[in-house]
Amino acid sequence: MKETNLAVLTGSHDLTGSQACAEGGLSAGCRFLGYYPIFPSFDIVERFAERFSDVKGVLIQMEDEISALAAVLGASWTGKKAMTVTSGPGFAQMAEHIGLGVMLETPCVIVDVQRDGTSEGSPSAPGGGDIMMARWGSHGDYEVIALSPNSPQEMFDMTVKAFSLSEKYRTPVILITDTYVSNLNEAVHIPDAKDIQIHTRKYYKGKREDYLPFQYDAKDLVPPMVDVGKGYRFHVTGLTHDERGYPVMDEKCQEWNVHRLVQKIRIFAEDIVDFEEEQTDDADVIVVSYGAVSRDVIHAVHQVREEGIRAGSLRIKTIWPFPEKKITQLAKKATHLIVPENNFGQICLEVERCARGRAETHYLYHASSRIGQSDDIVKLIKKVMKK
Amino acid sequence: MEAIITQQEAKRHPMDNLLRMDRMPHIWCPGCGIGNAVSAFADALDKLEYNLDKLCVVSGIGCTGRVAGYIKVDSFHTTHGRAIPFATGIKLGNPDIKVVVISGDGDLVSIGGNHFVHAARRNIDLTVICVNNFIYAMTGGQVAPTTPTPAYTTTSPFGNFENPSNVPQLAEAAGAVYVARWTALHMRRLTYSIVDALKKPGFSVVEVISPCAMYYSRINKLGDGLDMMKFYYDHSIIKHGEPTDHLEIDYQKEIIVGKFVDRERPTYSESMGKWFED
Amino acid sequence: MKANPRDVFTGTYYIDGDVAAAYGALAAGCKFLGGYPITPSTEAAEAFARKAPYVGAQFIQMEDELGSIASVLGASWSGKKSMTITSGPGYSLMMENIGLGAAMEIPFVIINIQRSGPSTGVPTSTGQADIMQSKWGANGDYEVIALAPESPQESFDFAIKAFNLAERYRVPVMFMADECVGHMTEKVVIPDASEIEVEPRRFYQGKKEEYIPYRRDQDLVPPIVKAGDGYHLYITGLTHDERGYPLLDHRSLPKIEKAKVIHKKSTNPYLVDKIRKNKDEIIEMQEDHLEDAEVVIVSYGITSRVAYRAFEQARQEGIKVGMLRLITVWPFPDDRIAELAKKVKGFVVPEINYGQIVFEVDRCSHGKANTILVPHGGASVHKPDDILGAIKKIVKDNKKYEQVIEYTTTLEKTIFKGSLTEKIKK
Amino acid sequence: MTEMRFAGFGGQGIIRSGIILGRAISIYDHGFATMNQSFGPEARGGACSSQMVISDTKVLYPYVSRTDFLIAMSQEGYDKFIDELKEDGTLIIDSDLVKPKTDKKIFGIPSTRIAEELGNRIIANVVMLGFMTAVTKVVSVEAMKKTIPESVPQRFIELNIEAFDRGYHYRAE
Amino acid sequence: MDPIIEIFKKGVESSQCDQKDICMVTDIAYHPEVTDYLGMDLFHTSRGRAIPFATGMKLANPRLKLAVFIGDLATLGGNHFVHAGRRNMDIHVICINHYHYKKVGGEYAPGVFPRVPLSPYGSFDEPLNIPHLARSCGAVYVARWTLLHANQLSHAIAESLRKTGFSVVDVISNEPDILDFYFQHSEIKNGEDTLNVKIVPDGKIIVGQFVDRERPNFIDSYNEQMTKVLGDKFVKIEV
Amino acid sequence: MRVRERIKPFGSEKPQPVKGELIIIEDRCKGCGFCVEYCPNDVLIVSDKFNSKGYHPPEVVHEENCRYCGFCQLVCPDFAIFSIEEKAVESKSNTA
Repeated sequence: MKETNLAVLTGSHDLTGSQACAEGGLSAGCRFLGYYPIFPSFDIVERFAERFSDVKGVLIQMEDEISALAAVLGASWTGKKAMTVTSGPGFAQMAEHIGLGVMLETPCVIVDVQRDGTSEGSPSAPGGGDIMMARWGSHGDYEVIALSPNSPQEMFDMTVKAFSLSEKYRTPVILITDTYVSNLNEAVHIPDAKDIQIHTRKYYKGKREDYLPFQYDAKDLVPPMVDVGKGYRFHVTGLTHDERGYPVMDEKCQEWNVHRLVQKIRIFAEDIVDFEEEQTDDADVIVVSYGAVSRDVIHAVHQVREEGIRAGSLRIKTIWPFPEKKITQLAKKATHLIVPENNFGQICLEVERCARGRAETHYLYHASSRIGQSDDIVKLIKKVMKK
Repeated sequence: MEAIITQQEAKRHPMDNLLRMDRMPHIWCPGCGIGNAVSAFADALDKLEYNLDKLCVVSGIGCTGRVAGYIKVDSFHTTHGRAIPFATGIKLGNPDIKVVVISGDGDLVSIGGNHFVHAARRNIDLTVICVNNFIYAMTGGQVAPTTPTPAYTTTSPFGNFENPSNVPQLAEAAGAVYVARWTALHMRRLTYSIVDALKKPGFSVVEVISPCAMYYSRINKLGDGLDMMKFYYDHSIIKHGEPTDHLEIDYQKEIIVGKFVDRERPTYSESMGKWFED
Repeated sequence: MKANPRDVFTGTYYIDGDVAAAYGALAAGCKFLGGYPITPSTEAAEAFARKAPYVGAQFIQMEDELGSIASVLGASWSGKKSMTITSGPGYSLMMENIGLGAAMEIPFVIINIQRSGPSTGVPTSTGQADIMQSKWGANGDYEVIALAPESPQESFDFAIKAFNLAERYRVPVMFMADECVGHMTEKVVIPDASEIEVEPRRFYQGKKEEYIPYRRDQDLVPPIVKAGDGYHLYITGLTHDERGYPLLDHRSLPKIEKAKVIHKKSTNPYLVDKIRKNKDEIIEMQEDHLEDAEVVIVSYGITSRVAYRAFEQARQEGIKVGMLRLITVWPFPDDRIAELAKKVKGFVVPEINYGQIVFEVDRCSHGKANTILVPHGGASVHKPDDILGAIKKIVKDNKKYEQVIEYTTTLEKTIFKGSLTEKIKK
Repeated sequence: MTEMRFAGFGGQGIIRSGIILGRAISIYDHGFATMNQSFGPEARGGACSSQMVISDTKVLYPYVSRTDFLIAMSQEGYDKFIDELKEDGTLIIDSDLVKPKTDKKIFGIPSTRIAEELGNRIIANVVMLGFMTAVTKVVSVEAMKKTIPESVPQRFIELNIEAFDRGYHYRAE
Repeated sequence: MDPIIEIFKKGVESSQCDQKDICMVTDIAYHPEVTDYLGMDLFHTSRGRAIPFATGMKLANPRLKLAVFIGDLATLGGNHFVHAGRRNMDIHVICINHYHYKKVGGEYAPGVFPRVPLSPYGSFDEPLNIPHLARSCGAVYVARWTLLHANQLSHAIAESLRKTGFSVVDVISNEPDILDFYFQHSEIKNGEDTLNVKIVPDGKIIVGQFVDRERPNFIDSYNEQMTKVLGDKFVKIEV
Repeated sequence: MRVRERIKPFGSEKPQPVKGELIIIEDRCKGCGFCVEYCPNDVLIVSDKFNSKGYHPPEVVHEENCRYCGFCQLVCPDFAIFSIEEKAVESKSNTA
């Protein structure tokens, strides 16, 4: 129990988003960080490095991002909560192992501090181009959970939540943030250790001989887990497998396995999704946003409200699974949906789909960061309302 | 015939508690040497009397990658080339566990070459058994970094012209503490080498030269697995302590086997522990 | 420009889709293949390796997929048409460098013979689940062109088309075949070189001193030069301006100002605009009986051949069904779908995945028509009866759906004893 | 339209058989034949099958649903695909390796044994192809004889032709 | 201008290679002006992939001479290094080792000195012996110099550019204030066995030219093998 | 107990040659012939019969020559053959 007290720095602190993320990880019980340094994610690692000896955690700089995530998956099977931090190009390298994480149903957290642009882009500028990659980045069909914080406090809360979700659904959870939020310095309140809700993975409790690694629970489709080295002598594989974890190469097993992997998120999507609404009840135009941009949106909405335009804001906190029902519902009320993004249109496509033609979707894209540019949003709101 | 069956019931295969007999017969082709490597590994475990609950086997992709599925311990079949980093995670996550990586030459040296080098550099406490059959067999016989010149493969249809890798040399250069090489015929010596490697703290590498009767020997017209074994019998020379740069394998020439490196270096965990104490 | 007769192996063959794709690439003038073996794409690389020395092409088997894609990018800058061949897991590894290729605007082709996923999945059998990944797989924004062949003959034809598009628009072109097409063996006719139209590389024609690497022509595509010809190129994967210089000089500026500079100078918008604005020229599809159709089957790749049987049966039963086959999956024919949505009852989208293109169809239909997904996990293809069942469901249900409906296939019924979703929700 | 399936295990040349037959039909008999294959990860010994749709016009749907002919060279292949065979379909088996339990039309040949007699068990599939040509008549003998030399290594041509003949004339013996 | 670029320019000049044929491939962002300064093309690729990028360029246009500048070689691109060496691909690697990642704050990188002042724990990882790895994997030319040995370094670069094979120049470089440290702690030992040139915390930095040998390179062995097997039918890749 | 670990016979009763009995799991056999080739006492030959996969499994012809060296078990890549000490079987079957 001592360990927990050291891990959770209860109280109010002035932290950057990166530091808050590291504290969130520690509070959630993360004891393994495998990483490869990439700008701008190293602030998180630095904080971990300072704090890891307090909690006897393991910090390892691997040779590349591929191995960083592979090591994290390995560590997670030993029972440790594990995470990795990276940025765009590194995240692209992790693609293959996100698939492995999904297939082996390994809980882990990946923090992606987005940077601007394609490929190497502009390392120090905040960007938002990895949203769709988080969902579709690996080959094959799978579902992930992705969270998008917009402040250091949320960096803390959502890191804790990311661990809980990943342990609960046994899947990799991605925390998509950007340079803006991770560099932002704000007050962060860390609650008492006992007030932090931590979900720990469901452990197998039955007889050792009867253990089957992928025999799932009929209630939530999630199989209970065991740690390595506890004498279960199980086998797991990235190949399509049956409930024993043995590879079986046929259509039926593929359906049994992958359909469940997809559905274990989709069915519970409504429980997972989280969003924040502001003044949407009477709104004619609703700005749908996520992450750092949402801070400007609130600004813009307040501004146009003062001018008598009935605008509202929907801030998406869990990007994946996408809050489809909520958007459909809002589209019935509002006439216009505006989606400002730090990219060339990713989430706006989802919004357009969920609007089902009931509200017109406008997107506002930008070659670089649009943070601090609420004027554009105001302009667009006024423009669409004039029509 | 009937007598044999009753005896089978009376006594099970001696490796029954080490291998997943429910998955036999395995997928390897007739005359393939991977089974021999598994056999030697199982025998080594038997000799060491390890607590099998505390043992973990990690494999990558490829024919040899399937080994993890047949050994009845906690076993992981991961992605191509990434067995070593996955194993690194397990080892650092729980240092009590003995982690063994069994994979093929393509998996460990080609795509996983970087991880191989860096795990050796860090001296992570892993035992690596690299089954080298000179070819990518699972995908149908493509040229591997270990394919000798001028062997024919499906992607070197006019003869391989690339210089082959020398696994023991790479392991030594990168910092492995124990390096040995045997063929699939040297079963007893191989077993003892695996025993030594398992006992040794640090990054130990045992290379097993194994026949691929389906692709390598067929396309090069070298006969079946048995012919390859006979070739090993005639052409392997045991030279312990041979400098590793002499260990290149030429096409159908002698194969030097033996134990080449056995040295002491602090493992990653030891250095880390020491660093924290300082 | 016509193809070089030396590169074209004219004749009638009985070969599989993998080999046909390799022959197609050679016919298109591909001179460099950096590959790494992965089931089920190896046959293509092997076929290329067998023919390469005869046509002055180079095959190299790199140490991993990261290396092979990087070598392809380099070879393309040396002035050779280049490609790589891979499948799911290898494709995932290539992601970062596909982004680099897109950012540097390098013409190259990736042949992806899709298999069942995720992770290692079922290597020897089919899947169509990399379709979204081909568009969204790398970080940042970029656009690609993706083609989906349905037969070995098309494998050959589309490989040529893929190179032509890549050279025309300086983009990565994804040749998204699936294992079924890759391993299906059929008659393939390779025509005479004089009948094959090949797009030459858009080399810069002007004065050397005036060359600016990313100055665009009318169609937003910049001409290209070869490395080592004395242009003093500076080519980077960092966000760059027209000259190719990275926009890092503005480091000292405050964030917002910096963003404004990047916004003004960066060439990133062109990465998407050059495809989005030219999409009418790029998009190709095959339409069948759409004039009177009430229900439209939208399919691509092998699924379209499977769907054809359902189409035939439905027509026999008097249901007015039409077929829309996507030849270029990306860019997606938004407008055509939107147009169809106004007049049909619904779309049936069979895919060998759990829903990827179906969401695009649903998006483009703007709630005007219903959309049913006929999912399939992979390792095999749909049963035509399932597709027929979905068609009938649309005809029968006379109401608007609030979202994409997932059709419960017979396979799902047998394995989960009913619909998995409904079972859990109860 | 004729649908047929070869089933056996890896190493028996099941897929190679399909390619030879398809090639003979589509290049020398000017028909249309689509061959699809399915195989496990094992190069040898794993379940393996190739399916063939033969038609006079272009094949649209490339899979078999009910086979007219099932050529089974292993018990596993027989067990897996026997239900797929049409009521009046024909079953062709390697009589040493498959023990059928069905009342459908059966033709058996000990192809592996014949191949071993000829000196190489690898050509069991060619023996089977010869036998199949005689039984099914989906392809002309001339076309097959033109195709086989193109599909096997130079030094094995004569052996393969001999194997084909042994299979083709087996019924007469 | 970056001192290493100056030294490189000198090396290129003294190597008497045609400047136009040389291409720089890096995974480090250099200032764009270096292209005009050096009079050659520069490709800034993604992290760690400079060597395979150069491999592709070389194979598609064998006329080019590829000078590959890598910073964090020993990590991301280690595998490409090993395999390019094995193939003896005709590229010239200039491996610039800093004490820590220049761009990424205080993180330590293998292949460099342990006990990095900025890293919170320093490095208990043992650094990679790059010259030894290069020799083991088959490089034909291996030398190591610090930035202080500017003349030797430019000479080594010239030598390496003249070789037709995988050549490696290991450059130990850091901020100028530490040059004095190099002066005190380096020792020139030409021809030293690469096994002994590992950088250890309290030992000397051994510099010098360690390997200079001949091995057939990839393109030559390819041409040779194909000509042997195919004879007249073989078509060489066109420049 | 392994052969080499046995108590040295000096001074004790006359050493009895150890005898083994071979057990072949025929359906696992893939006919590679390693056991037949490398049996030091030529106990095995390749049989004529087919197993279910169409391979010829080995057959014991000189059972009396088996010395329980265990090499056939070690060299078999398919875990299809193993030997037991004859005595052990008897005692086991007695107790069972």
